[in-house]
Amino acid sequence: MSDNILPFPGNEPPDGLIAALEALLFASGAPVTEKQLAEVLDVELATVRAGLSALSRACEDRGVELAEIAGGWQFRTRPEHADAILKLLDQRPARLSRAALEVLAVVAYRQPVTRSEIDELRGVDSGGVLRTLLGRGLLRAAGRKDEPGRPLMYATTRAFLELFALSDLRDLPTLREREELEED
Amino acid sequence: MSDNILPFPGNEPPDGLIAALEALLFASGAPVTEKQLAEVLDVELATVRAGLSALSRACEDRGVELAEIAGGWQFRTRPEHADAILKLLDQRPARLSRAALEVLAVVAYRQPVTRSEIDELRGVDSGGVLRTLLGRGLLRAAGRKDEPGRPLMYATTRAFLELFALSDLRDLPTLREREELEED
Amino acid sequence: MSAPAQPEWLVQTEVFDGPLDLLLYLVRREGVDLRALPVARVADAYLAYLDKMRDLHLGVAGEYLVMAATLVWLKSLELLPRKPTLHEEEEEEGEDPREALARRLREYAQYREAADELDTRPRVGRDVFVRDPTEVEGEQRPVEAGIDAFGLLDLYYELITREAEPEPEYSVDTRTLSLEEACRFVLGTLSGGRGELSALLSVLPTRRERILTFVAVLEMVRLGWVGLEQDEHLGPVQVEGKVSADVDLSRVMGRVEAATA
Repeated sequence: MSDNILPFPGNEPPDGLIAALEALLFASGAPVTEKQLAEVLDVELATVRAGLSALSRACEDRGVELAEIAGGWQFRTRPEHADAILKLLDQRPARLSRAALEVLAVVAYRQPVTRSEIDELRGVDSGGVLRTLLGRGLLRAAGRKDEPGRPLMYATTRAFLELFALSDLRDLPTLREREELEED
Repeated sequence: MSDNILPFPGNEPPDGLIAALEALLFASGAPVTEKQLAEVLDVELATVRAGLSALSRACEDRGVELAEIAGGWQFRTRPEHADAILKLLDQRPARLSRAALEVLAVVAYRQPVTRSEIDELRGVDSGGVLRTLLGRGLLRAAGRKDEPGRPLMYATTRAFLELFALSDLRDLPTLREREELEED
Repeated sequence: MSAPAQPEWLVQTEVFDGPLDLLLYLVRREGVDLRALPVARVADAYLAYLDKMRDLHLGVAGEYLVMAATLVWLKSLELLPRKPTLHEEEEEEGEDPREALARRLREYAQYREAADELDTRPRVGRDVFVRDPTEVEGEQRPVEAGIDAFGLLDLYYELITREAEPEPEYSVDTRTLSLEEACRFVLGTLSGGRGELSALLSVLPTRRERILTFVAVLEMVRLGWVGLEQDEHLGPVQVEGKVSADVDLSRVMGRVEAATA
């Protein structure tokens, strides 16, 4: 069966499959790939895709939505419920400083990148911020650069994609687009 | 308004409330009481009850159900999906324990190193963890130390490098590099 | 000089994150074009800003002064009459230093915008919430580290810098330390006796947990559960446990809820 043809007449996968997908994604918490779902349910990839698409549609009026994150699928609450949830969990919204966001942006677009390249771009020492982001698992050491001193290079992690609801690094708008915008 | 009378004509609470309840129960994980929900959403207890009842009905064909546990409400996956869930969770990589990571850290930075040296640094017996890591192929025996008793020494393996996305042991960050990042 | 009430612009200085950040702010305030940067005008605004900071005895970090020196030099280039041959020389020697600065600033502005854009994305823990992954045990499953090589180094660093002191008998699940647990940890460690506050806090791995535990100690002082003593100014602070760890901790939580409500 080709992945491009929906395997069900009328394009509707059976309710049982949709329910199973919901249970799996709910239990996992973390994003699950289509391949994993197909293996576990012992169905074709196309079936999983049709099921996910139906599940996603079914979530339209719900408090949670299906999001494509870090190459997999994950349930997340809708943003409009954030205040109530924070109140229930008795938490403050997780904060990132402007410096942290800048370092993340530089690494996301330039990776793998050395600390001195980050410092140079930002015009300021980024050591402390870098360390915090490594500690939070949003960045990781990613080998050494082949130049004198062999400095460490840094890259973003899967946790970075999950935090910012990115399915992929290619999900980030390109810097070039921004340059064009500025010219207007 | 009495708690026993449903506050909505036709017994149907607004969709927004049901979605909010779903988001709250999803994000909490642990059971949430009706009182907590009423407080957080700033609505009457009767409204929460009507909403929960509607949400429960809406879950009839889903993979999860609303269950009353320990005086509160919680989403749970339906029992018929248990096998698939266990299969999925069993495929997902297991996190190494802190003890295992500590032993890996000591061996990575001190190799080749004997078990008593590891025990001394960690202040606890590392025998069991060491065996597991050898079994997993993350560590290997690397000769004997030239001292009384000729104890075995341990070193990291290729699989260790792969686990930490390193191409070479020289890619490990150094204490000096760590200190440089502390500076702000 | 008497300390002035903080004027509005001063509050602004504190949020500048390096000279490029300040420069970009000034460029935008002056409403000039980043593609044809009028260096003299921007340099004047920058130097005036640093002067204000100095007048108020605010420490100006070295990187701001380096930028100031660069700007003064670039300004002098602009004021010198251009030799007709200069253009060709520049092409031989590479980029005009003024253009280099403008380019650097444009590049920085790009990443600033990228950072802003990241900030507007729905973020876990702020806008959206997920369920914690379900953990199961399994011998044959592949493993993942959950940390990177730096995390490994951090663990090693912790081990080699840990002083040869006996392990506290009370072990804490530090990942989920609540105020209540912090209280129980303190009371359990003291077990009715005395201990030094700094020693109590030093066994906790993160700053957040140390702060939380410090708050817990203050809260328990208020409740009369522990006493604090300091023999001399800046000397070590002794904590004395006055109740056992199985005290009813709901009073602690009640207070906190009331305080944050």
